[in-house]
Amino acid sequence: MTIEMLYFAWVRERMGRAQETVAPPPAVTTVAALVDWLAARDADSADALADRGRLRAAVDQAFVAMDADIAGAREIALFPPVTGG
Amino acid sequence: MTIEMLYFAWVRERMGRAQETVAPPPAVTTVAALVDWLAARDADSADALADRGRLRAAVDQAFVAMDADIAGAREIALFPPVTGG
Amino acid sequence: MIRIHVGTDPIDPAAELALAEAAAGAGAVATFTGLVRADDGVGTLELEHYPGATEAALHRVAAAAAKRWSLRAATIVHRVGPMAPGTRIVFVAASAAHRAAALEACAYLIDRLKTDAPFWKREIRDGEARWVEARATDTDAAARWEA
Amino acid sequence: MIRIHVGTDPIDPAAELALAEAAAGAGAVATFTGLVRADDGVGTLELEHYPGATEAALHRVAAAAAKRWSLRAATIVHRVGPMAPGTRIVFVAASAAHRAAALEACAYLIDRLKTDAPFWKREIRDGEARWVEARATDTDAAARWEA
Repeated sequence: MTIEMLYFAWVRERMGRAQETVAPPPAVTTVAALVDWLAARDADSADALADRGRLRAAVDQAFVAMDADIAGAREIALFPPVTGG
Repeated sequence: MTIEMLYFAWVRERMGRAQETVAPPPAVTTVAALVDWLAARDADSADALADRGRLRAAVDQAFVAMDADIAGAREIALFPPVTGG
Repeated sequence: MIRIHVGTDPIDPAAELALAEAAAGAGAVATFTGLVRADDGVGTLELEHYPGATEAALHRVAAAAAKRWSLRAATIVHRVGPMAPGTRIVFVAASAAHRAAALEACAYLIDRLKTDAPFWKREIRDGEARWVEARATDTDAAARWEA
Repeated sequence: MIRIHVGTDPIDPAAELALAEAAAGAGAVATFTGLVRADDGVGTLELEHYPGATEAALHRVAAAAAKRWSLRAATIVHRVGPMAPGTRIVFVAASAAHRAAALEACAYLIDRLKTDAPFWKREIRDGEARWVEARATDTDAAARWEA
């Protein structure tokens, strides 16, 4: 399974990239597990994703909770709490 | 004592006049008493002021209740409930 | 900054909004525009008012809102005279540092002006004129702002 | 009529208000405009967003308001990119037959958009950039609209 990852705001800055394609192993079935798997890859990812309490996610452009299932997801975004308006 | 009377909306129409100067006797000390005195003068006034429950008043440009004192008033307006906005 | 205007000239919301936005410290501007509805058969709406008393009443309403919500600007513009369907009757604006104050103050301005200012509406339908009756819901809406 | 626009172009409230007023049956239009405040030392405000997801989220917010308050028009226009103090960031409008619906829906539009749409603000002061923190009061304001 490949997933298009998108990063916004300080997550993007700390990741050092705005997007990437990833292929997590089958054991990674939730957003939280995906974040753990991404963070374990390299120092930038670990730093960008360290503050789990301030991370939010969208699966295929819809906001979801961290325990959301990612089966079949094509696009997953990680970002801080939103501050529009 | 002379008072400048002003009439608005259907009070004005039924009175057949928008303003007039009146000199009520000293016994007329409240807006309600003034309305009674005005209504007793002629048929147009009686008709215009017949529906006491739908009459409102302002003394010197400030909304007042019907039992308000009119001592020293220079300008008194009679009109229906307001419908602006 | 309090701005009150009553006249027969058309209301220009863009100019009024720009004034409210330009007030020092403005971060949030809420506005309300009332229109002559075009869908209920009214051919002409006529607005009568009590010159002098109207402006004084509107000023009291705006000043009370400005104080209660620490507004940077409070605007009330009301048109009088004959108006065709679709015409703007009234425009109010409340400018504040933050949105909650602007939104609440805007609702206050229009609610209070409906009960506190001497305006009277007359509708002309098919050549027949009829004075609009005051509505109890307007009195209720105004009363909810009593402290 | 639902109108959503997200872009780097300046917001034109007069044009947006005219569209909201022109909706069939409109008698009351409430608007909210958010500005980059000029009094707290921010030199530039930058708005980042999630293209596609933003528009979809704003459309959901506007459609929910339109249904709940039987709106004649619901408008959300949000600017993105760098902005100087005094610039309009966001404009929302709710057009209804009567004022209570327009006022409530307008507050709903701005409250919900603050929590439901993927925008992020970065302030630049004295050359230093800082991501704006989300505020609990925004979450509370949005939550009060839950049925």
